[in-house]
Amino acid sequence: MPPLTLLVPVALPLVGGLLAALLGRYESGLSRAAASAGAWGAAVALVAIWLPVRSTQELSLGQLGFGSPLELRLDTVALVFSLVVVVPAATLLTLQPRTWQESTVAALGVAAAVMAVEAGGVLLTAIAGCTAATLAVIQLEVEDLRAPRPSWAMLLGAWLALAWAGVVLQVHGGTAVYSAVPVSAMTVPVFALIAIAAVFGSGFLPWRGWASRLWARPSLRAAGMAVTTLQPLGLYLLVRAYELGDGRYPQSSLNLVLAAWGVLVAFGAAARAQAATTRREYMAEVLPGLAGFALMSLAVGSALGLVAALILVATSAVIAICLPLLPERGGPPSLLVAAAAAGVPPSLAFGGRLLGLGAAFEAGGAMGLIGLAGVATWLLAAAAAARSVGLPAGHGRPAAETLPRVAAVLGGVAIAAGPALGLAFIAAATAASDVMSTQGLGLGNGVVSVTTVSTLIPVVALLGPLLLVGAVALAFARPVPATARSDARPPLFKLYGTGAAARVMEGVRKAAVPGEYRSLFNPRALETAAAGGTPMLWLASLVALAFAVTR
Amino acid sequence: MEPELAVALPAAGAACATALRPRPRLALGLGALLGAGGLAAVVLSSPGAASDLLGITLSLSAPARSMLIVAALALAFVVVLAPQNAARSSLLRWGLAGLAGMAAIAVAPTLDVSVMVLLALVVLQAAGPGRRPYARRVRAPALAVVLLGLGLLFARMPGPPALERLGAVGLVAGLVAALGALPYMHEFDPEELTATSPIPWIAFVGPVVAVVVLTRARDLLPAAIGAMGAMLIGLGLLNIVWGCVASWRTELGAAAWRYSFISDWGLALCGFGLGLTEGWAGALLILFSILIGRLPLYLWSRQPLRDKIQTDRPINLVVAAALAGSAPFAGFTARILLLRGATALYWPLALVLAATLLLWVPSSLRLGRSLGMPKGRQLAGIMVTLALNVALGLYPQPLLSLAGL
Amino acid sequence: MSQVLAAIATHAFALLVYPGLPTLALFGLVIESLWSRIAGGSQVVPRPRLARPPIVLVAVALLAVLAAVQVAAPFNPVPPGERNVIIAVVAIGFTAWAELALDPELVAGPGLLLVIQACWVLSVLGPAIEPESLRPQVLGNVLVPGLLPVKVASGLLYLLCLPALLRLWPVSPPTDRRTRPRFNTTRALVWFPYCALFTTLFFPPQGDDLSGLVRFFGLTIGVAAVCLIAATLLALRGAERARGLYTRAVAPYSVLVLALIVVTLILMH
Amino acid sequence: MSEAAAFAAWLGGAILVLADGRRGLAVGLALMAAGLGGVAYAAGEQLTGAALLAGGVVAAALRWRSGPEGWGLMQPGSTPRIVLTVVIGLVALYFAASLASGDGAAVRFAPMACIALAGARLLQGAERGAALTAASGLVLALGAGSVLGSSGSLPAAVVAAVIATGTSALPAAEPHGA
Repeated sequence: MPPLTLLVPVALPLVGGLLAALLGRYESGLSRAAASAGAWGAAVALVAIWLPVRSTQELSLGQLGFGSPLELRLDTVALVFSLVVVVPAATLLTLQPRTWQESTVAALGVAAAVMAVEAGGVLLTAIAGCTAATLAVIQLEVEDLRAPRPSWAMLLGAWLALAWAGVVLQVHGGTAVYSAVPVSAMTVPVFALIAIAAVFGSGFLPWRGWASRLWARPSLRAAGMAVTTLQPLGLYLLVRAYELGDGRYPQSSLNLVLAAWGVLVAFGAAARAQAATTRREYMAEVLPGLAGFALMSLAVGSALGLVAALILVATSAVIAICLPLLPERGGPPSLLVAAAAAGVPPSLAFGGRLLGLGAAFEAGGAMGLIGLAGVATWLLAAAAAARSVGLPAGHGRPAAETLPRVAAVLGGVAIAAGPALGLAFIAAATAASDVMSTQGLGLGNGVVSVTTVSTLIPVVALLGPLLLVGAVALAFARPVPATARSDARPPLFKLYGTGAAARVMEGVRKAAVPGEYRSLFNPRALETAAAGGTPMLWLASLVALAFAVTR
Repeated sequence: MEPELAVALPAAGAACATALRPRPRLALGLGALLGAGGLAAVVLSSPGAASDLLGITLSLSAPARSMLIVAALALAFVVVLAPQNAARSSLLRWGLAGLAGMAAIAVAPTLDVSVMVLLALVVLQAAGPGRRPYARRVRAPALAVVLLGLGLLFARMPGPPALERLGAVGLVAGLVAALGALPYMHEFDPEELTATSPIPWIAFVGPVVAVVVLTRARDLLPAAIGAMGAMLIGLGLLNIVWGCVASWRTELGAAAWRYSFISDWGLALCGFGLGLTEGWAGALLILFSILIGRLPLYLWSRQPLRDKIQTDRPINLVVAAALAGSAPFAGFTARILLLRGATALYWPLALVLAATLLLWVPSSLRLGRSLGMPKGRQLAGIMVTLALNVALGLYPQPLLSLAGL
Repeated sequence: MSQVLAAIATHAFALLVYPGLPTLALFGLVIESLWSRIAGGSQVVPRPRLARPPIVLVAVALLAVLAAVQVAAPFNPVPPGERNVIIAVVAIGFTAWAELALDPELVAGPGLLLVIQACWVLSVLGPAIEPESLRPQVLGNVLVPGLLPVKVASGLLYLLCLPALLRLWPVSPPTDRRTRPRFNTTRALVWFPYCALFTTLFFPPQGDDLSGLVRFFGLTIGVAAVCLIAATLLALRGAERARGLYTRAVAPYSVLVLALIVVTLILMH
Repeated sequence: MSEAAAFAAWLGGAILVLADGRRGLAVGLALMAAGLGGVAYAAGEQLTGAALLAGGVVAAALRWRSGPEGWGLMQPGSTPRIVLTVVIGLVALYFAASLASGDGAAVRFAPMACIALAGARLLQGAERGAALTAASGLVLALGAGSVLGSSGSLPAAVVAAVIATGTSALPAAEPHGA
C-alpha cells in the first residue's frame, strides 16, 4: 500500500460532506447518502489499508509552518479508535434523516475526528480534534439553537491545552511526534495538560457535564454524532500518553488520580441514573458511565487495564449507535440496550468491566481500593438500569429518527458477544502492544480464554453455555406483566447537593454589583473614558509606561 | 525600480480614481489597473535589495513585503466582492491611497521618513468627509506621530540607558496610538464612512506600520529590546482582555467589531513582544487573518448592522468559529505559535495567554450573528474568506516563508 | 478443538448439574422451607406446577448459577484457576436488581438494599486487595497474621449483611399485603451462592473428597443457620429496629472495616 | 548661533500654540522652520537646513493666504497655553541639555520642543487651519530630528518639506458633510 493511501480515510468523509452540500440543495436524501457513503468509505478504507500490512504505516508530507509536520500514522491503536469513531457515525448518518446542512457538517466532523486519530503528532491531533469539536458544536446549533450543547469555550480550552502540551514537548523535547518524543520530555505538567484536554474535551466529568446534557435535546441526531466523534478522542489521548511515556505515565500517582477520577465519573453517572425521572434521563447517563469505567481501566497502568479500556471503548461505540435509535417507550429494545450497557453477564460490557476491575485488584494497594469502588459503582449502575425499565418515557422524539429493531438487534449482539471476549481481548492486546509491553498478558490461549495475572477466565467454555442456556430459558419464560411497567419510581437515594450546586451556579450567573456601588464600577462610563479620545488618559498612560520602564 | 513603482503606481491609481470620480467605471478600471501594477511591483521586488534610483535608498523588508502583498490582495478582494450598495470606486480610491502610503512607509530609508509618511496619511484621511470635525479626527493619529517622533529623538540621544528606554516607550506608545488600541483608542462613530473612521488604521494600515516600526526599532534600540518586549506584552494582554470583554458586552454592533480588532491586535502585540521567531510568526499570522478575514467580514456586516438583522444560520456559526480562533482557522495556528514562543520564553506567560484565549468565544458568536443572512456576492465573499482562513490555518508555511520566517 | 469441547462440556456440567442449578435449587428448597416454617409462613413448600417460569425467576437462576460455579465446592468441575470472585460478586449482586427490573413488587427498600449491598461488596472484595488475587480459594486460604483482622472483620460484615440481602428482615415491599410470608422461590435460588461464597472466602478450601464435601456443605449450612437465627431475631424486633440496625450500625461498621483495610495496606507496604 | 536658532524654533512653536489667526500661525510656522533650519545648518547639515527652511516658508506662505482671519495671538483664556509652552520648553531643555550628554544640545532641544509644541497644538482640538499648520510644523520638526541620526538627513528633510507644503495646501475650511 502506498503511504499516500493514509489520506483516503480522511478524504472520503470530506468529499462526502462536500457532495452532501452540493446535492443537498436539490434533494436532502442524496446529501444523506453522500455523507454516509463517505463515512462508510472511510471505514472500509481503514480496514483495507491496515489488513494487508497489519503493522504501522506512516506518511510524512513536510512541515506545515507551526513546527509540526503533516505526518499521518495508522497503527493498531489508530485503527481501533478510527473505527470506533467512523462506524457508529456512518451508521447514524445512514439511518437517521438529516437536513443537508447537518449531513455536511457531520461528515466534515467525522473527517476531522479520523484526522485527529491518524495524526502522527500532538499538534496535528490538537488541530484536528478542535476542528471536530467546533463542527460538533455547529451541528448541534444547526439542529436546535435552544437545546443544550457543550460550552464552546470549554471545548476550545481543552484542545488548546493539548496544543500547549504539544508545544511544551516541542520546546523541551524537540518534537511533538508521538513516536519520536523523548521519554524525559513527558513530564507531569505535559501529562496534566493532556489529561485536562481528554477530560474536558470528551466530557468525562463526575457532575452532569455536556456528555449527559446532550441527551436532553428534543432530537438526538446531532447529539449522537457529537458523542460518537468526540468521546473516544479523550481516551485516545490518554492511550497515546502511554506511548509518549514509553508505556507509563510520568508518575504512578497520576495513574491513581486518573483512575479515581474515572470511578468518580462512573459513580456520578450511576447516581444520576438511579435518580432519573424518565427513561430519557437514564439514557443520558449510560455512555458517561461506560466512559468512566473505560477511563478507570485505562488509568490502572497495566496492559490488562488498557486492553479492558479498549474493549469498553468498543462497547461504548455499539451503545452509542443504539441510544439515538431507541424510542423512549419501554419494551424489549430498551430492556436489551439497558442490559447490554449495564454489563449483564455474558455481555461484552460485562467482560470489559470484569477485566478492568480485575486489573485494578491485581495492581493492588490503592488501586485495589479504587477497584473496590468500581465494583460498587457497577452494582449501582445495575440498580439504576433495573429501575429504568419501569420509568415513564421522556418528552418524546420524532419517530422518523428512531429504529427500535436496529437498536434491539445491536443490544442483543452486545450481550451475545460475551463469549467472543477472547477475540476482543486479542485484538485489543495487539493494539495495546503499540503503546506498552503486553508480555504479561498471556495470549497463548487464543480466543478460548482470557488469562490475567491471578486468574483465567474461560470465556467460551463458561459464557458460551451460559448464553445458550439463558437464551433457551428466556425464550420459554413468561414475559414481564405489563402492570409492572411505566410507573413513577422514587430514586434509590436522593442526590443531595445538585440543587445547591444549581443554586450556586444561578447565583454566580445573576451576580451583579450592588446598587450602592454601581457608581464606582460603571462599565459604560469606563468604555466612554477609554474610547472617548481623552488626552488626559493618554498622558497618564504615557507617564505610567515611562515610569514602569525607567524605574 | 520596484520599490519606487510600488509607491508610485497605487498613488497614481488613487489620483486617477479621484480625478475620474464623475465616471466611476473608468475610475475603477484605471485604478484597478494601476493598483495591480503596484502589487506586481511589490511581488517582483526582492526583499532587502536596495534601490537608489531617486537618490534615496529604498528597500523592502520581507515581513513588510508580505504584509503589503496580503493587504493588496485584501483590498482587491474587498473591492471585487463589495456589497451591492457600496461605492466600489470610492473603496478603491481610499484603498489605493492607503496602499501607496503603506508602501512608502515600508520602503522608506529611515524610520523618520516612515513616520513623516504616516503623518501625511493621517492628514489626508482626516481631510476626507466625515461627521466629526477635522481636529477631533486628526488628534489621536497625530498623537502617534508625536510619540514616534519623540521616541526617535530619545533613541538617538547620547546619555544614560534611561533615554533609550524612553525611546522605547515613545515607539511602543506611538505604535499603539497609530493603531488606535488601548490606551490610545481613536474616537469611533459607528455611522461614519469606514474609510474615514479609525478602522483603516487598525485593520489596514496598522499591520504594515507595526512591522516597519518594530523591525527598525530592533536596530535602533538594541539595549532596550527587553523593555520594549515587556511593554508590548503588557499592552497586548490589556488589549486582549479589554477588547474581548468590550466586544462581547458593548451595545453597538459596529463598536463590537472595532473592539474585536483591538483584541486581535492584543495577541499580535504579545507575539511581537516575545521577540522570538515563533512570536513574530504568530503575530504575522494574526495580522494576515485580520487583513483577509476580519476586515472583509466587518465590511460585509455593516449593512446588516444598520438593518439590525441577526441570524444563527450555519454560515454565521462558521464565521463565529473563524473569529474565535478555533481550528482549523488561522487563529488557532497563530495561537499555537504564540503559546510556543511564550513557553520558550517564560511558561507562566503562556499560562496567562492560554487563559485569555478563551475570551474570544462569546464576542465571536455575537459578531458571527451580526452578518445577517448573507446572499449572492456577500455569501461568496464570506465563503472565500473562510476558505482562505482555513488554508492559512492548516498550511501557513508559504506566507511565513514570504515573510522571511 | 477437543480441549475446547471438553472445557465447554465441563463448564456446562458445572452450570447445569453441580454445583449449578440442581444443587442450588435443592439447597435453596431446604433452607427456604425451613425459613418458611420458622417465620410461620402460609406455604412451607411450593406446590409443583407445570407452567412457564416467570422471566424474573429465569434471570435470577442464570445469575445464581454463574455465581455458584465460582465457589470452592469440592468436586467443582470448574478448575480452581478459572474461578473469579468478581464474577461471583457481580452475578449475585445483579440478582437483586433483576428483581427490581422485572418484578418490582419483590424488592423492599431498594435504597437501603443498595447501601447494604455496598457493605457486602466491601466484605467480599476488601480481603482481596492485599493478596492481589481474584481466585476465591486463594482468598479463603489466606492465613497471614497481618491479614487476619481484615478477614475476620469482613466475615462479620458479610454475615451482618446477609439477612438483608436475602430479604429475611421484616421490611416488606409496600405492595405486599400478605400478613404471613410465603415460600420465596427467587430467594431460594440465591441461598446457596451467598452462603457457599462465604464458606469459600472465609474458610480454607476443602479437599475433593467426601469429608471435604461434608465439611463444605456443613459450613455452608451453618452460615445459612446463622443467617436464619439473625433473621429471626430481627423479625422479633420489627421493621423499624431492623432499618435502624442497618443504617446506624452496619453502615458505620463497614466504614470501620474500610479503615482497617486501608491501615492494613499501609502497614503491609 | 545654534542656541539662538533653537530658541527661535521654540518661539515659533510657542506662537503656533498661542495663535488662532492665519497670520499668527504662518509667522509661528515660518519662525519654527527658520529655527529648525538654523539648527541643522549649525550642525553642519546645510542642505538639510535649507530644505527645512524652504519647506517651512512655502507652507507658511500658503497658510498666510488661507485660514481664520487676523493674528489671533494670545486671545482671552490663553494663559494655560502660555504655561504649556514654557513647561514644554523647560522639560525639553532638561532632556536635551541636562539628561543627555555630549555636544549639540541645541540640535536635541529644537526638534524635541517643536514636536511637543506642535503635538500639543494638534491635541488641543483647534479648528482645521490651526491643526493643519501644526501638522506642517510637526513634520518639519521630525525632519530636523533626523539630523541626530547616523544616516544622511537630507532625504528626510526634503520629504518633510514636501509634506509640510502639501499639508498647508489643503483647504482650511471643513468639507461638506463634516
